[in-house]
Amino acid sequence: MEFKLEDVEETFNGEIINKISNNEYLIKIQNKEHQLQILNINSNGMEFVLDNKFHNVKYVENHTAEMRIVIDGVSLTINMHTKLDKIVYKNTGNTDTGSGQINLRSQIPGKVVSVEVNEGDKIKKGDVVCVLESMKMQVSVKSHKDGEVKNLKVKEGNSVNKNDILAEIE
Amino acid sequence: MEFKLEDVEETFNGEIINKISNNEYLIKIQNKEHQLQILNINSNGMEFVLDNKFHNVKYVENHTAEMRIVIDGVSLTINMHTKLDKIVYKNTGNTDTGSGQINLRSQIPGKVVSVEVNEGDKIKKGDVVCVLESMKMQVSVKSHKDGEVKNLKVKEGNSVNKNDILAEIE
Amino acid sequence: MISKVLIANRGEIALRVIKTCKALGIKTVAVYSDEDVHSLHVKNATEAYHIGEAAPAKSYLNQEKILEVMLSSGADAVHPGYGFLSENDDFARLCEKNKINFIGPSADSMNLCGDKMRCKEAMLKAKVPTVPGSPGLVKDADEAEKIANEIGYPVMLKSVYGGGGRGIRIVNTDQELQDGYETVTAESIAAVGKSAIIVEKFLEKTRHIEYQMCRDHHGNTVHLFERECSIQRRNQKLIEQTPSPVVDEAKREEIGELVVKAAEAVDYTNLGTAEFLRADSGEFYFIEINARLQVEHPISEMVSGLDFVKLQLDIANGEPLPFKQSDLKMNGYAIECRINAEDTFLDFAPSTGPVPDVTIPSGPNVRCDTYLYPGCTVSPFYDSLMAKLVTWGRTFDESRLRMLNALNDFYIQGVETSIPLYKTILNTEEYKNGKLTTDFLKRYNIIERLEEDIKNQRNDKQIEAVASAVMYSEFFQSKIKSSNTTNSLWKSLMD
Amino acid sequence: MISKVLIANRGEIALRVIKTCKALGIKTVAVYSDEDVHSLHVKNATEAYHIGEAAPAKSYLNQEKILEVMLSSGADAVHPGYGFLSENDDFARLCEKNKINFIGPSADSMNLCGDKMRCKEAMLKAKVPTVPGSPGLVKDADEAEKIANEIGYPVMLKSVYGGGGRGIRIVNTDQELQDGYETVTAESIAAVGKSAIIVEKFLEKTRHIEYQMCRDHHGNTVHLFERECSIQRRNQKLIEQTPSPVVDEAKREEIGELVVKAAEAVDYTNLGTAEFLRADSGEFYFIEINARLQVEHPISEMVSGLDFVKLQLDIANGEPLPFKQSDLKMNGYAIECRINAEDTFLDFAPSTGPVPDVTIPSGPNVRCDTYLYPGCTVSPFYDSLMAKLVTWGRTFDESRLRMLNALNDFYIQGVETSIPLYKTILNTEEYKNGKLTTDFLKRYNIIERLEEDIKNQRNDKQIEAVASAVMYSEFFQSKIKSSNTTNSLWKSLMD
Repeated sequence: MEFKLEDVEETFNGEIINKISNNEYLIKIQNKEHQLQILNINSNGMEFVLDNKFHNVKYVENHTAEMRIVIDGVSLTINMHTKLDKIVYKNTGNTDTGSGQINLRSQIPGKVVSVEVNEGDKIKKGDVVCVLESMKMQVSVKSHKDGEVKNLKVKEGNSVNKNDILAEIE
Repeated sequence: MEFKLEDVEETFNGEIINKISNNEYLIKIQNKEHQLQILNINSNGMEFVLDNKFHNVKYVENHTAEMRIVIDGVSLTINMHTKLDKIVYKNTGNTDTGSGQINLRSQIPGKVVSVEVNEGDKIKKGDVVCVLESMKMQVSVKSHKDGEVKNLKVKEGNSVNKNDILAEIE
Repeated sequence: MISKVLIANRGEIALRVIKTCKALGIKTVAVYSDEDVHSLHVKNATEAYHIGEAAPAKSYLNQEKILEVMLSSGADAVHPGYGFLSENDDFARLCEKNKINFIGPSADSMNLCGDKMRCKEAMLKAKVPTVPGSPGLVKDADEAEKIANEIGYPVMLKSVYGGGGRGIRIVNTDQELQDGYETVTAESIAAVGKSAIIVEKFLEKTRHIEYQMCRDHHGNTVHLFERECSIQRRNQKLIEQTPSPVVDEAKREEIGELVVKAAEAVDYTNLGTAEFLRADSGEFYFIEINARLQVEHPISEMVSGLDFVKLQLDIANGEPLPFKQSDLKMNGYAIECRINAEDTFLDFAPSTGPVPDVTIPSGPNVRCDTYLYPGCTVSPFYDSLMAKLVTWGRTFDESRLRMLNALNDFYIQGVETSIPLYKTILNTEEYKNGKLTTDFLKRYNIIERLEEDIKNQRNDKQIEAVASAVMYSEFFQSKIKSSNTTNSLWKSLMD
Repeated sequence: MISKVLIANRGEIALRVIKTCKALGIKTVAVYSDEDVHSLHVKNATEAYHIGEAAPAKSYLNQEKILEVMLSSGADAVHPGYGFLSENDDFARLCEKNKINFIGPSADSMNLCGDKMRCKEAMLKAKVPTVPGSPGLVKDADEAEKIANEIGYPVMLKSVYGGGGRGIRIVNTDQELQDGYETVTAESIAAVGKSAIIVEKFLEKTRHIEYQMCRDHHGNTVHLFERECSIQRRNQKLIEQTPSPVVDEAKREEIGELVVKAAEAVDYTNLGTAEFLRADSGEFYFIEINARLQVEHPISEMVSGLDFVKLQLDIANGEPLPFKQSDLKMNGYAIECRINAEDTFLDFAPSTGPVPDVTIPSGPNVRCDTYLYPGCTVSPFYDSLMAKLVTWGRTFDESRLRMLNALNDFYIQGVETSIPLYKTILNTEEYKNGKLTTDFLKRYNIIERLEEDIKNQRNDKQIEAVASAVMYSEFFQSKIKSSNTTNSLWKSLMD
């Protein structure tokens, strides 16, 4: 199977060569063989010894072709694709960001202290849409693009969660 | 319901008077009312606040009429009996100890270092039956009664667990 | 003699106070909001009382409710911790009126310390140097602008009711001053319901160095050495250490004498902190007194060998200090990292939510004061400090290496933390060489260097990451597929 | 310079060594038996190698296998911990031959220390007083009996290869001596495959007081103060403290000078311990040298501010000691409780098995060195020490109260522990007043008093216990009944 790692250009080839015992495996990564012993495994994470070194991995989030892990305290994203998955993957991915997108989302949880725009207002990228308070700090949420405020989803006093849509800017 | 506590003569009367909210109860013990709030509960234990004091209880072992608990680090045994259970309880209990019993059990886990008796030997209470080694210490297991060694279950080199039967003494 | 202390606080500081009280055989009373019913301070106190809703104004700031619990629980003293009511002189006065021993300074002294203007006046009288600025409150933005032009930009606008990085702005031009004046006013009103602003010269390349003050009811005053708290973000401390790399024995004594004068000038009792700004030229300027136990008190405990909460209780009991200044010697080096729930890359925005798993570092000369436990929740209602990680060493480098090691061992699942940032900072040559300034992060491009470090860490884990993915797909992806096809009986049952 | 240390040990001491190595940037190599694959030392070391079966002889005592791992892993030093191979001079010699830096004394010095007879001779020559007894080995029980009658009963029979309470018996009559001689021989052979016995006067109402020795390769020798380890069971230490209540500054110096002589007499290098018996009359008699890091080293670390593992590494690297005797000052009071997996009421029989849950105490001036974690197992193959709980205080009572508090916070599910015993001991007037003797438990009827304490604790929890039972039967007994009757579909599916 092929893997792509966050921040790394190279594509990695990884596979199991054989199962040595109940919890020991011989695996091959980029043509080099490694011995892997599983100490604990469940769908949340694994403790394992790779070539006599202990590692701890947490599987944080999994989608079909992408997984976020925290390995020995370092978090990174792995794209997994067998050859078949490859094309599918290229055309999906995370489309919910960037200036092509209409939704303005909150990147933090908090309470809405004030709303600075009205529906129908024409605003520019960087204009303050509303102000949130969280942990006693006030944070301005600014528009990610130029456009018109379409669907204003919050008003003063509301609580919002991380990733909640605050407004649509078209 | 009535309860008997280890080391305590008195019998306690305990019951739920009413459920105040989802996790709050009014209970009555020996004619005195107490407020009890459950923070967490499952079959292994409970965290609760009783009259504004936090307590942690682990349910260690449960039989129909007897439970062992560890409450705030103090372990004790409670005998629970509704009036109906009462007679049943009195006639059961832990019958597997005392000199009326034929089984000689190991009170510790360990390795059998030597066996000092043979089947058919007549021995007295306190005679060494075998020697166990555990955590680098040697411990002699002595007969709990006078009698004849009937069924010798261990030999040198065996491993035994706590409560394993070592021999029958009749 | 104090026999039962109500702790009008939550989180790690409530736990910290409980620890010492327990060790001394003093009963403790915890108070908690709806949000905190599962918190450790509820579990560890002798008694715990519910005092209201999650929002601080409805619980931890509700003086009447807290007084009610004090009276009904029979507490004879109150420890305010830091934040919340700790520097509210109305609350201190309410306790005094009800004959509850408030563990801290008197209401009058607290009122004086809290009024930055009158406090500054008292210091000038006592010949403790302060930062150039407005002689008192300014009445509006225009007066502020006039003074700014007299002392020269940059200047700092500061609400006398602010604190902890709120109600404070640095401005460089008349226009920025006018805007900033509004913001500072708004933040101060949001925090405490009132605002009053002073103007001060803003000194560049400064260090924040503070001294622990200690004074009993018999007029005995000592200082318990300095703490350097220059590593900050948005005027909030991140990393503290003692001794400061720029304070030698002579300087310690020189400024220490000013600190004793400062405590006497405001008739301070119990433990408090005198904060100074140290200009790059080496001069120290008094800024303000924090009339409470500080977040960063553990590093001073480590080098002095004193238990500060015990000391607070002893002083509150009217006992005279059991030592003179000459009895006190600094022993070794200590560092504290404030482990915050925040996203460094999102301009330190708060990160909240459940923490399913946590591993708390431990070991020789490692101390971690925290409210975290596996299964706890980081609440958006309170501040972002989850843990204080403190290490001690015979040398500075020993304490620094221990800290790095402890940071590596610290695992907090579910929220973003400042741990990676601290690892980067502690590894910089600038930090190692004690080149500290309050704008350390910006001055040395720390965020960019953190990004680089994270990239390198990821590079070092390539093989391990691929191995993890290989095993995951072996164990779970194949199993999910097979369960989808073969376990149709179960599937239909569960639908 | 040492860059990679193999730790030829397990449990808390392996973790202890790893902590310091990590903080110093030194790589570590763990070794583990079948039984220890899930142990923390495997997880925390840089590398970990399997070395054999659970039985120590097949793994942690297998010198050839450990040497093989040292060579293949590229370790340049070995830390033996305590127990296992730590005082085996053959192993030290094997390391020397293979140019592996053995962190401890030379094989020759270790051999001399381990031979109680030759060691005693060396001490007599150096004018370090020893306990009256046989001038050397006795050849049989009859010779032992002859000497016993010369010096007077009670006498102690001691195998020179024993240690840690094994291979040692106190006898009061000729008959007991004859029986004891057999037992000691058997235990010594069981433990190390050989036996050789000496006879010593047994002194009553004695204290066990030991001194930390420290000597570099340049002949610089200091002592790092004393530890009082009188609270014992079966000649094994339970609670240690420093300073000793009967050692003042003058005595510390007087005996300290003997300790320096003792270290020089056996050409000792690195850290070691000189053990003394203190008679009720106040005289000190040298007993033996422990040629390793002791279990109880943390209390000395706390009052000296030194990291002993770092000190061991520095000495092994050939560095001269960075201090003179006069630079060293004792700071405060420290206590250690050895948390054993044992049943006090079953004559301290081992208690082993899974530990599903554990809460490790923490807080200011509390240190806990342990291999425990929730879900671990206490193995019957190794010794019963699960954790070392250590507290520090500015006064003895501060450290004692902290210890009581920490003992209360320590929860270990699944095995019996010595924690309740220690709570009883620390609360006795005898302990508070420093009336310590090696027969403390018997002399003051501690086990009976523990029983009484437990009864009282149960009495204090009556209402809570009944409340727990009420809620249990509400939640689970009724639910079990209802599930039996209503969930018959599920029941039949699961049968």
